[in-house]
Amino acid sequence: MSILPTTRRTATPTSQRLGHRAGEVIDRSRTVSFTWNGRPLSGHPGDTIASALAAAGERVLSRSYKYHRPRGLLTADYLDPGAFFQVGDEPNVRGAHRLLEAGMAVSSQNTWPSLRFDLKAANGLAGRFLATGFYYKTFIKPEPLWPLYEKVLRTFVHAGAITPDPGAAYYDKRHAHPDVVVAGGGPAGMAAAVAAARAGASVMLVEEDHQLGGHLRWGDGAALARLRALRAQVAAQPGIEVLTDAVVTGRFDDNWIPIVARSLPGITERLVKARAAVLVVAPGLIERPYVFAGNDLPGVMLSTAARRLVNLYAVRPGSRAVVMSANPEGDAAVADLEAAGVEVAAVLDARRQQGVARAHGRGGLRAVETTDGRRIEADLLVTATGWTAPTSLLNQSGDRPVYDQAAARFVPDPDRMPANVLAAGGIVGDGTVDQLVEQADAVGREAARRATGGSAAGTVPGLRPAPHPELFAAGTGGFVDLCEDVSAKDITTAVAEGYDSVELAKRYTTVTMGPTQGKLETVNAVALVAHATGRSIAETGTTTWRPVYAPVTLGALAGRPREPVRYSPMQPWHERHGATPLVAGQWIRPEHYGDPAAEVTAVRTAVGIIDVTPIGKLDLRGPDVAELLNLLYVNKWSKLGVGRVRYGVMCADDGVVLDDGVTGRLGEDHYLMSTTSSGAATVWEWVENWLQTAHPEWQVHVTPVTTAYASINIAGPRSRDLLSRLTDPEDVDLSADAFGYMNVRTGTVAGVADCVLWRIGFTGELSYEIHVPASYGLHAWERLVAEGADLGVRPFGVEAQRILRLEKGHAIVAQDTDGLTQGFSAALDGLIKLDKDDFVGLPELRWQQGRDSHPRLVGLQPLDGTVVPPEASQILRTDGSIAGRVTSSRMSPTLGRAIGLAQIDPELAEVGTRVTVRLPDGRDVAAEVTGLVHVDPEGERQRV
Amino acid sequence: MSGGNGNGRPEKLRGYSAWSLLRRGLTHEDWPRAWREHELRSSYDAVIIGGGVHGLATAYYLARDHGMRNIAVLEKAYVGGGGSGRNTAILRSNYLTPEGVRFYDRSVKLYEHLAADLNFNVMFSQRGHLTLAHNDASLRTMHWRTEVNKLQDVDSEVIGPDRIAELVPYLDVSDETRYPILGALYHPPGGIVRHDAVVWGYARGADVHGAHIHQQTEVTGIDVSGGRVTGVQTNRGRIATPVVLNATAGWSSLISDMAGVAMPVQTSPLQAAVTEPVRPFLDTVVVSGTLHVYVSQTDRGELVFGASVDPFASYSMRGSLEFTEGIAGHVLELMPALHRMRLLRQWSGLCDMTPDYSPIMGPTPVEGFYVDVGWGTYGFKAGPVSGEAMAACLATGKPPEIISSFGLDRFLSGRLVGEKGAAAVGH
Amino acid sequence: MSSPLARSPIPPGPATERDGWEVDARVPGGPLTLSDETPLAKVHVRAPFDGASRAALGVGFRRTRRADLGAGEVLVVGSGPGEWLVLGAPGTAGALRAAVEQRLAGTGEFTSVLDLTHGRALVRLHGAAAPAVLAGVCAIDLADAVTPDGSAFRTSVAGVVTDVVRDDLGGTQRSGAAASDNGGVRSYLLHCERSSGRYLADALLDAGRLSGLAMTGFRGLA
Amino acid sequence: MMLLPCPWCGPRNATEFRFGGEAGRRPDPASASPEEWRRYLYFHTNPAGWSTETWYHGAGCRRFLTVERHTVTHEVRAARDTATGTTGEGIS
Repeated sequence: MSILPTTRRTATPTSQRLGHRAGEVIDRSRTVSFTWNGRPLSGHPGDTIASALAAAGERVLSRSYKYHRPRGLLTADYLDPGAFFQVGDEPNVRGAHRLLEAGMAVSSQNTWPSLRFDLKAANGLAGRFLATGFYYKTFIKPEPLWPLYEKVLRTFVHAGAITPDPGAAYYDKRHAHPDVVVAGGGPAGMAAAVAAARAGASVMLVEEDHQLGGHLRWGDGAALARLRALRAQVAAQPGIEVLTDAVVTGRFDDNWIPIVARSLPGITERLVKARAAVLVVAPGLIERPYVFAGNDLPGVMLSTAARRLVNLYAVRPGSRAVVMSANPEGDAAVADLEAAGVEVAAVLDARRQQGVARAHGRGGLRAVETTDGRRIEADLLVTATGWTAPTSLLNQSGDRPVYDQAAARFVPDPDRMPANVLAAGGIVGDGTVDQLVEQADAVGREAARRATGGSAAGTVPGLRPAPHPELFAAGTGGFVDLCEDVSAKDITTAVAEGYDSVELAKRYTTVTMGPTQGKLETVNAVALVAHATGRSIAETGTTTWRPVYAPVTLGALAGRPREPVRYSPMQPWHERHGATPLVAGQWIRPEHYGDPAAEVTAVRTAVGIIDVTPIGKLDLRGPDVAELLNLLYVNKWSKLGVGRVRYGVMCADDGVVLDDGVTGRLGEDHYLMSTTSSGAATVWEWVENWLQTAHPEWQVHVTPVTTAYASINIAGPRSRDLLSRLTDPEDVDLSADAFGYMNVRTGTVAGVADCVLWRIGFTGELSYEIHVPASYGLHAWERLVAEGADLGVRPFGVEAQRILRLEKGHAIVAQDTDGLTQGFSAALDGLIKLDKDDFVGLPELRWQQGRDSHPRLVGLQPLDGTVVPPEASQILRTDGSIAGRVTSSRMSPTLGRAIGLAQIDPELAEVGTRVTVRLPDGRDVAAEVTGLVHVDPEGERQRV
Repeated sequence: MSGGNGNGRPEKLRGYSAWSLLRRGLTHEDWPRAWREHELRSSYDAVIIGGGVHGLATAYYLARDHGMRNIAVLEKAYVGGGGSGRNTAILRSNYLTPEGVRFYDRSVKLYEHLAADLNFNVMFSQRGHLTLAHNDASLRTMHWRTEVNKLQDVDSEVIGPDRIAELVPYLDVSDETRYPILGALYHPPGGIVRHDAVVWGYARGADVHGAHIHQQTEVTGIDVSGGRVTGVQTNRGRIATPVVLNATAGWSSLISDMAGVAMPVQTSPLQAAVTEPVRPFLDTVVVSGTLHVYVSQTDRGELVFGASVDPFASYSMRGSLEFTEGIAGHVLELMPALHRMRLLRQWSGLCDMTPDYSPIMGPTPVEGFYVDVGWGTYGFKAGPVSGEAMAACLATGKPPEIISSFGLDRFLSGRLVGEKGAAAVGH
Repeated sequence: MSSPLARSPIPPGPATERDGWEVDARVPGGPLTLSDETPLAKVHVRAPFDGASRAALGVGFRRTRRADLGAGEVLVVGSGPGEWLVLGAPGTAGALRAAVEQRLAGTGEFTSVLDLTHGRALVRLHGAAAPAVLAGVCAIDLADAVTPDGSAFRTSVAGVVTDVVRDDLGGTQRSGAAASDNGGVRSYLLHCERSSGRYLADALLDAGRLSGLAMTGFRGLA
Repeated sequence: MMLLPCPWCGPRNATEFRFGGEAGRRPDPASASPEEWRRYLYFHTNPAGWSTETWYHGAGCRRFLTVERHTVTHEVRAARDTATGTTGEGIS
């Protein structure tokens, strides 16, 4: 018998392809070549990988997780735990679902050195000791050996492999807003979709398999006729979008329904995100395996698997079969097998207490032992012992399935389903195809009514589950979970050890935690726990079904990369001039143009220009702006004159520093506020929050204009010279008397009207910050560069600016402060006006000042000026405890020595105090506390 | 006092070993129950609400080290069914503040010997923990944490892209990415543990020392009289007790409300997900705060993902699509080759977030009512040390020094703990 | 001094100058196109959402209308509660702003009128397949029943907060493009902060890659 | 993802909004005791049930909304503009 597996001595398998079948889905006119573990094989278009292998006579398709037992086809569909393959660089491919493609390199997973001779199968011998809880009870001592044990354990991982090369793939996403999503394209799903669409609803019909039809596809002539009729109705009905090879992977709040669609041209996978008014769940039923000794042998399969192989793929699943049947579908399998030329050696009718006790064989089925003690030689054992309703999508909608003992399955509880979710077809109950279609038709009409009519929920006809014997396990052992190699004995052992609820037993044994997600295993596991505890199945209950309904690739979930990024109008210039990019939130900014120290020197000695476009800018208009500023800033704003700018700091109501910036008064009721770059969005929302929720009576309009302006800071002793070349003194008089420090003007710069010019000094030099209507930003920048050539103008980046501001002792919010730094710890003593009636943060700042125990922000200079203590270096007390940290530090090109800022406890904060700084390399250096300002403490340079 | 110190193994906790496994394998003899079922007594010396790692560890140390054996742990569902069974099982001690570092370092030390201590292999895999920095600010925080860690003798260092690529070859460390990897905080003692095993090990240990574990026992009220606790009401009847510990997560403010004690917490779900297994390729735990993601690969080959808590108050554990979309997008930003891996399952646990990203531990204004709550997203890491500290607190009535910064009173006195600086995604 | 040239954040293909702007020189056309309309004048109005100013502008939040407010034909967009965006021909921003201010002056309401021409990027996604492309990056239902021609809404498009205006163009004007039932070809104006403009255009082009979306020249309002 | 019924924009995905926490009242800064102030800052009711909250529709109308939402089911039974009280009626 050539197809009996699978020692190394086995003869080459021979073709098991049958003659033409009425419902076959393969195209015999063409062949598709592929390789199986390096060996060339072929199949037909329409074959799945597994059907092509089965047709080629391959029966052992993989090795199991723990014991490396040989496994073959069990369900012959997406769930089949025996048919997980590596295809090229793709792991865990569902071989009984994935269509065969030319050139596929298919290999079995986790076999060493080969599928047929697997050394790790020796684990099987140790199976008695590898029982449940094994890992928890061993390798405990000696402790130092555990890491070595762990390394060995990891080599046993049963799975495919990925490679570091991403390869080519295209994933995308699409939003959809159908009135009705129908999950499942069997007879009920098709009928529901047609009925809903006829009633005027837009419908998305989603089927996991490659064609619509469900179980009709592998049915008899009458079923096939019905299939053709239903497909024709779907095709003829406008308003239905059909997605095959697609799966509804979950149901989230307010019917937010992700659907993964494959087999679309040019797209690896697409995630359709549907916001549906109504979800109709119509997945049919899943055939449930039977647990008995030897139930995992290749050659043991479900009746639906045998019928799929015979009727869809024209593959003979064996040569001599035993069938255990408890239902009409099992009986139909007998007929199909006989029609396919399989010798049916015995039919065990479970309705008459006949059944399988054990399966025997090594590497494949050889004989079946019946409950009445017979031993029947066979290479195929087909079981039809019951059904599981895949209620996952309903559970995600809030439903809790209830156990129907007479039907031997959990069924949905219609009373717990939300109004926007309905169930149709086999998941609800049983019936003839006519009855299923009739119920689904009514569900479809009701779905449309709820989706488009908006009236209160109407009634939906039910379907009664048919009586079915309770068949879960023969009591002879066997595997309850083939993915995880969990045996029936493992479950009873877990219960005996006290892991006696389904959830605990699941976690202890890992039953249902494998890639089939418990769809095949959960009910059997529940039944085994119930049996072991002496409770009923209804009392035992089922585990929680969590999303996802079917495994989804990370690629499909991610879609195309979409990470927003912002650019200044001068970005093309920066790129052309060799700027090193710095990612700052959404912005890409120049960090420097090659030599930050030289850029600093240019600013101190000549003139530099920096692109500060990302600085947040809010246009504030209205009669109550001053009130708003008084509330949000810790300092006073009522007396700011037109044409003046002022620095301000905002705190939150817990007193923690939130943001800072300057605000200028451009007109009587018109202000321009600046914020930090990173705080732009936060501060805008903060301002709106106070305006809308606390003071809706104030008349203030806030408009974000951050990127309406290109912002350029022109800094250095020659900045006035440079700017004067681009302005007209009749329009903007730059002279010190006319345009003093902390003033603002509007006017024309480089021919661009409506510019805003601030004379401020973050760098400590004479400087102007010009805000140019953004479309002219590049023009203005290029003019500054051209006009300033003889003045030594030099663009500078963020790094030079950091050094310049540090030389001036300007703190950066969120660098020199942190998430708990209150105002008086940010050297704002002179700014905070506790005598104001109110401002955000006032009470906490008053109390902070009263306690007087807070850390202080100070200047710091190492005694050895050549040593720059890196930022985050800790300041230590003599007892080694932490007294503070360096928050900013750099080598100052201007002073030629190291400088810094530090947060430090108050007892060490006095200027002149010597402190110890621990460097990252472990050395300690002495440093002295200084004032904040390291260069030009009097500020003379910026007031010229 | 019975039992012994943290490293001593009590006589009764033997039983699991390769030899006993072999023997029972040959004889087919069943193992004894890991913990027993008991009648609910009408009074206990102390009642611990919450059968997660915190409650069970507290019971274990209370019974073992403080001789309090007439105690009960009440669990409304099954042990480890809350946050203890829903977290991503990452352990580390590379916190920001000295008090945080000291506390979590004690926890890691206890974890290192927990398997031997409990005679239950919790599979602590100290494979190293990488926190990636994608910008200056996070790199600066990594340096800050490193310096504080080193002063507490906790192994941490900031490493550059080349070292990172050696540790995790699948990471894209080029500067072509949207979020370039500038460096990472590397913490070799960090790793992952089998979370359920920790819960079961403590349950078994607490049981051996006499504590009663009552599953399916839900607290419905707390009796307070004259400013002190007198008992708890449950779905199985009233229990008189002078000492109650709220060791719940997700429902901590509701339980405290029963005693009339307000909690500064907001409850939000934390979501996690797991993929199908692939052969091992990721040896370290990888965290990116900027991208709100953390990843590790279990010994079973699955990738376990987590993110930050959902950005609003909720008691829903239904999970969301945007979580898996976000996780997948960010993981592929970091490791583009993973796009073919399939997400298998997602779940949520409830987290009680406090204003300063630090827990609330110790006594409350109601005498005899203690809390060990507000654990945000980092409670599992602290299970052993919290159990040890809360056991001491319950036994003596006073919080031990190691948790003195974490008292409830700090929110009214304005002395918040400084972990907020580093904690956005702190796994 | 040369007169300054205004530039859009979206780099043009072949460039030419028009009304002081550097614009894409290609003749607009094609079945599915993206065009950079940033040079259009953009005037932003704030006023009470339900008062005299609204009456003066003739349209409320979520709707648009074409009108002449005194500075040529414009598209008035109800872009937010108490917010309007008025789009006009390139180079007319100053006049448009003055015209709007004048129109609102008599209302006695607290109003603000800002020229945001240089503060926003504006693109038009045009063609029968435009909704399918937009559905790849936008969660709003684009069906006629929900967002008919003349709708305006603000939402996240490819992660960027964007004002979306459905502004179908007449089917007879451009041959080759399929017309929808009301005679026009689907067309959306998308308007975001200027600094995000390049990203938004790239994201839309990427979303339309499989549909054949191509960049074309400046169209203007007509 | 849950939908929030914005009174201005209609139902929108919750990701368009920022959660602002339970709607609370700011004590008088002149007279509040430290305890009162910190209860306002840090202590909220955190119910498992109906909660009155503030949401900001940052990707839409940019209005602050007062929303009554169930923290277990995520059902919303009321939403209005915090400043104007608009509930959505009368908007065209």
